[in-house]
Amino acid sequence: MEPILELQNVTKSFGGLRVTSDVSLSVAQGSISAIIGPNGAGKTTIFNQITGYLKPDSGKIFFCGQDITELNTRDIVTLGMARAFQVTSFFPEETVLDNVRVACLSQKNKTRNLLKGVDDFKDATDQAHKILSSIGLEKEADRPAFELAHGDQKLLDIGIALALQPKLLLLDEPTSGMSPDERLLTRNLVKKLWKEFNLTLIFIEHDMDTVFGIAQTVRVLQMGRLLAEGSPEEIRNNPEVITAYLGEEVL
Amino acid sequence: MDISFIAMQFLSGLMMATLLFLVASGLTLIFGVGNVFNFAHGSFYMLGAYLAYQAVSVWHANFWLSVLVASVGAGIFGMLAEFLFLRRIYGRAEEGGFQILLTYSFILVIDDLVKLVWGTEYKSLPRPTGLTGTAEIFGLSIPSYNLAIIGIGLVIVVIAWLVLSRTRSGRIARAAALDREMLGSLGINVPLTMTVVFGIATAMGGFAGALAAPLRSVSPGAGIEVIIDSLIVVVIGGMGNFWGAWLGALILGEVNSFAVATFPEWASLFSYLVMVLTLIFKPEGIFASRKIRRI
Amino acid sequence: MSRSKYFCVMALALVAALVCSIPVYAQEKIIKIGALYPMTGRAGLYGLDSVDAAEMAIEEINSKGGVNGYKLELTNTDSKAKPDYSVMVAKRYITQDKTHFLFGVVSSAVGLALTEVSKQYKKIFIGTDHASTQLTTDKFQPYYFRVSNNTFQSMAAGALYLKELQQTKPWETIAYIGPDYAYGHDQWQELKYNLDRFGVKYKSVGEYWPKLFAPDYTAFITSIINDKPDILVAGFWGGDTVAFIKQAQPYGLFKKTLYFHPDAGGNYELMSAMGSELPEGLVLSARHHNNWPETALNKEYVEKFFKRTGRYPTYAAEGAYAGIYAIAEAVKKVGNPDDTEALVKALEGLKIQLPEDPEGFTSYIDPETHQIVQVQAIGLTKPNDKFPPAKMMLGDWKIYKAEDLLPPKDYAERLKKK
Amino acid sequence: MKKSLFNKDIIFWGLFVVVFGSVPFLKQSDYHLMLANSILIWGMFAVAFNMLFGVTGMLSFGQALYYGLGAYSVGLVVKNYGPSLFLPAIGLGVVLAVITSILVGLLVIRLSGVYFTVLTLAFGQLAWQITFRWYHFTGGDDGIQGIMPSGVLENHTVYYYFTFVLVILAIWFLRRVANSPMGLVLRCIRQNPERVRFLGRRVRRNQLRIYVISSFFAALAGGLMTGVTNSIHPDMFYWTTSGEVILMAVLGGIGQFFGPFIGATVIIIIQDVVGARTEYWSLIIGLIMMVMVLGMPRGLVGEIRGLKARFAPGRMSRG
Repeated sequence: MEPILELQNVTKSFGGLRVTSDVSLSVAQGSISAIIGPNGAGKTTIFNQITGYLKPDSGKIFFCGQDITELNTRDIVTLGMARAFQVTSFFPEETVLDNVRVACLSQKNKTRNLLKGVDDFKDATDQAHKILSSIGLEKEADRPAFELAHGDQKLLDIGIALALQPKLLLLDEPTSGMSPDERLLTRNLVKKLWKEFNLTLIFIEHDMDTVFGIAQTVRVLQMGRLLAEGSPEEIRNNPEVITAYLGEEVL
Repeated sequence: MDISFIAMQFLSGLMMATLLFLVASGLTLIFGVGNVFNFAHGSFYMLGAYLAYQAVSVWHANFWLSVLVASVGAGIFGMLAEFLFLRRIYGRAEEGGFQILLTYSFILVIDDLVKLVWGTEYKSLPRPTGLTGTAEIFGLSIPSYNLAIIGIGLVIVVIAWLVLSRTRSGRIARAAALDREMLGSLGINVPLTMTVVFGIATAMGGFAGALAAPLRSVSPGAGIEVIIDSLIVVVIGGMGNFWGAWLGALILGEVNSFAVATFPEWASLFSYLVMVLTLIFKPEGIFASRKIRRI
Repeated sequence: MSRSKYFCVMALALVAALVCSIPVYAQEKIIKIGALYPMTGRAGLYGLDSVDAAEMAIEEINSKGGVNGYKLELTNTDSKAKPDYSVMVAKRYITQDKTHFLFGVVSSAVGLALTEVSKQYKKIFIGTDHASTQLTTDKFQPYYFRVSNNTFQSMAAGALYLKELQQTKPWETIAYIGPDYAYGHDQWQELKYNLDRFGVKYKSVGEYWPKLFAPDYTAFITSIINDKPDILVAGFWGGDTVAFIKQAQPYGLFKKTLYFHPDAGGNYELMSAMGSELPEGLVLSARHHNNWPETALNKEYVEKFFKRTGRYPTYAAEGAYAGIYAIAEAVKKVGNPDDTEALVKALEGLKIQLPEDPEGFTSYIDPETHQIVQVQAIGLTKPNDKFPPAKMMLGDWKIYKAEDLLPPKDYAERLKKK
Repeated sequence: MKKSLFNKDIIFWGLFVVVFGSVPFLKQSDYHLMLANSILIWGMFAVAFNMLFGVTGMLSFGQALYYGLGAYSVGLVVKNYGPSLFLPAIGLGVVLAVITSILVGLLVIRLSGVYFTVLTLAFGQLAWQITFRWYHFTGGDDGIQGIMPSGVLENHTVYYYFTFVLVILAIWFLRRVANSPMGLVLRCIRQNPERVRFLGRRVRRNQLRIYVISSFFAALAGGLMTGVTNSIHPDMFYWTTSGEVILMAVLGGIGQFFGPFIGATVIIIIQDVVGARTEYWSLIIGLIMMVMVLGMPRGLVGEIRGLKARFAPGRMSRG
């Protein structure tokens, strides 16, 4: 199968510091994979480059066969890529429904409309409700988003990304800051969404239960380099990874 | 245009630049360090001029002592304004907008308070003794007070450079310019730093006002003319950048001075022309300082 | 409600209460005068002086029993020197408060705006201080009267002065510096016009236009010195004059060049702001002087004003003082303040003895242009500490007869064509 | 939720039409008509301004540029070509404002936050200086007087109703914009511009759009105002004019669609009352502003709704 996303020798430095060092990888369509690595390994920086938020110093990025290295965020999103953030990112004063609905409207390219009310877009509203029920926030639809609990805000962030009907969804630490119970729920939810929306899904995660629980492929970053790549089983047994990262936690 | 006239106009421009810089440096300092845009900075300049007038004409103090009184007085008023009012809106959503509104209200209030205290007559000061005459350098006659101001301006630049590059406070100030939150994690008392920096900035405004008082006249509302010019200076130089303010003032002073000599009809438009050209080619100013948040 | 909220509401309520507790009008047989002087900003001093002098005149008249049983009453609203706001207030005066006269204004722009309102509502507008000549020439309308000299009269006197000077102390070159707006430009045009009219030969070597309220004139000064004019004519007003003279003096500008400032230069606020720093020998004039003429009326006026306010008046004050007396005289002639057309007739040609009239002259309002006709005196700065905090006052007076200063008949046409 | 929003709008529109519609019948004098007319025009200006500040989070300190442009278009056309062109001149002003706001917008929208504010202020001052300086064309500091609309509009009551209808249309239009998908995107831009970019929207493009829309109505306000005061002056371009409209918005409540209109009403009435009674108006306005910023950042309307929400069941929300 043709890869949906391909990175070729991507390199990025801040000042003298190499945050991404010659990273090449290829992500298969319909797969679910994880990126792990210690803090400061350059995981989020990779996401930022994939989504056009940062430009790599050298190297190329392909999405669905198209070179997107020089494109800006907006165009990349339009091509079918969406992202949720490590620090939850949403619209605090809007209702939960509107948070998702604005993404639905954007995806349908209806945001230039000046004179019709938001409520007049039935399809967008219906779709937003559908997504809310998929992520379990239907009950909260009319609350302003800032009132939600942290875990629900994380879900909302994912919901906004989903509403863009992406081919590729990037999740940056979907379970960070959650209690163990919430983590379990989220883990199951992510897996469910992956199937339900036919996504290709890449997530960054520190919680190893989540990583090894749902990822088909795991990639390990260390100091900007891609240290290892393989099935959860391979990674768990990779001696390099164990010394570099998993270390004491697993042993 | 002969060479001595060019030298003369250059010195005139330098003189104008120095006073502009003295006012603008305070404005840019508090913006650079504290991320506060103090729209009322000109009002502290005005307050400084009035305080100096009070000290010289009413209390019969020595001029230089009065300059000190004016700077300290304006600084104290500044710290009070920061401590009592501005502090309450830090971190609020749309902080920038509310900052401008709050400092705008300072302008309105200070203008009327000054009127209540000193009336509406124009106030001015005599030049300090010893500096009332004219100095001769290279065959040019320059008022000695003007030379003194140019000299003071240079001293301030050197002191500022030393403070910013060689002292701990300077490093704190520069660190704060990069990240206000980070300071807290370094164990620095951020609210206190903000109050002090605001005090220093407004004291610089008051200092400029006191120094300008023997050359100009003050009346209620004098702050507004000053703030607009300072604004042009910091926009040209790059907001929050100390050297930018210096360069901006220099450019503005000299451009104006030579515009007067060559195109007197249009001289008053040149400041704006320089500003618009800067904005078109370098919207962040010549010294794009700090990380400018571009959405 | 949280405490801070409660505090805020209280503060707002307090302000509201304070504001509403100040009374506006008492009810009686009253001549209502609606004034629009600026009380804030750079021209605030003139507004304050004008209101004080107008109220002084009103008290004088009312204490003698008023006019035909009517008491005078003045309401002033801060015009903020904003024409659009002033138009609103003027309409309130006329349609809501039923004032009989519009009164005042310092800014020419406000004057121009109000004369339109006056024309529209057929209410008399007494102009006391704004300088623009237009109001009595090309923008003339029958309900407008001006009770102080305009810039044309100052400049005509100035041109005559320069003509005489040429005979005693020959001069050739002249330069001009004035604020870069209508007032500054009008003065220069009018001076050149009058110099030509009186057949004065001159060569203009420079024109300089600093911004109004510019803080720094250094570059202008060095440039003027380079031009080496014999005469420097200045068209500033207020604080700008102070700043310019202060900055120019140490450059030695006044040693080589005669400083000549015939419209607003001789105003008292310059002397009071500069004290002993004001150089000697500058040629200045204004529309009223505290030490000229030495008539009993002028002395009494200046002293009364000083007693009342603790400061000596600027010329703006005398304009307002004259305006109130003009109104009182006109109402006395007509018998009531309501018959506007009769009041217009009464004001036309009205003669009033004013503090600024020298012995043997009485100011009068020209029936054709509605411009008051007055003497203009130009003087030199000389040491004189009788009017503290001033240390210098004007002296060595040259007096110019009122009739010589009026614009010729075709002048209004000329302006209109332009 | 939807229903209550609708109700609130109905209350506003009902009051609005009844109060302002009846002014010509209840007025005691021409002055009242003029006051009501200025409230309408400034109210529209403030609501349009708030689409920038309150909705999109862009504090422009230079909307006076467009207000003045609208006014001077009318003033200069009427002065040079006669009052019969009063209405086309308003149209001209609005078109010029759109063109200018696109050009200026492209320059200033490159920056955000305080930088944006300062740049807009700088451009406003530039326009003021040019108007002030270019006296041959603009009349300089003397301004232009005697600008009267022609025909039926010469009648004050007719002109009042003309403005009334235009203001209703303008506010209705802006209300639609606020409730439209674009309005939602604009609110999102204020709260989280980064995320909007990750929704595949162009942030600056949308900011430019609302900047142009807001400037359009600022120019309309300026043009209409000439018919009320009959005179114009460079001060219409001065930063204090921008400051006034900001104050109106903040006083009424920047988080409320109709708040700025209420703010304009209150400010104009305060100015009228305070101005008539004391020369210390700037102190009073300054104190009011200080109190609003420190204690009631949500504005009068926002605070009242906040209080109501506290005592009423259900939750309050912003917007």
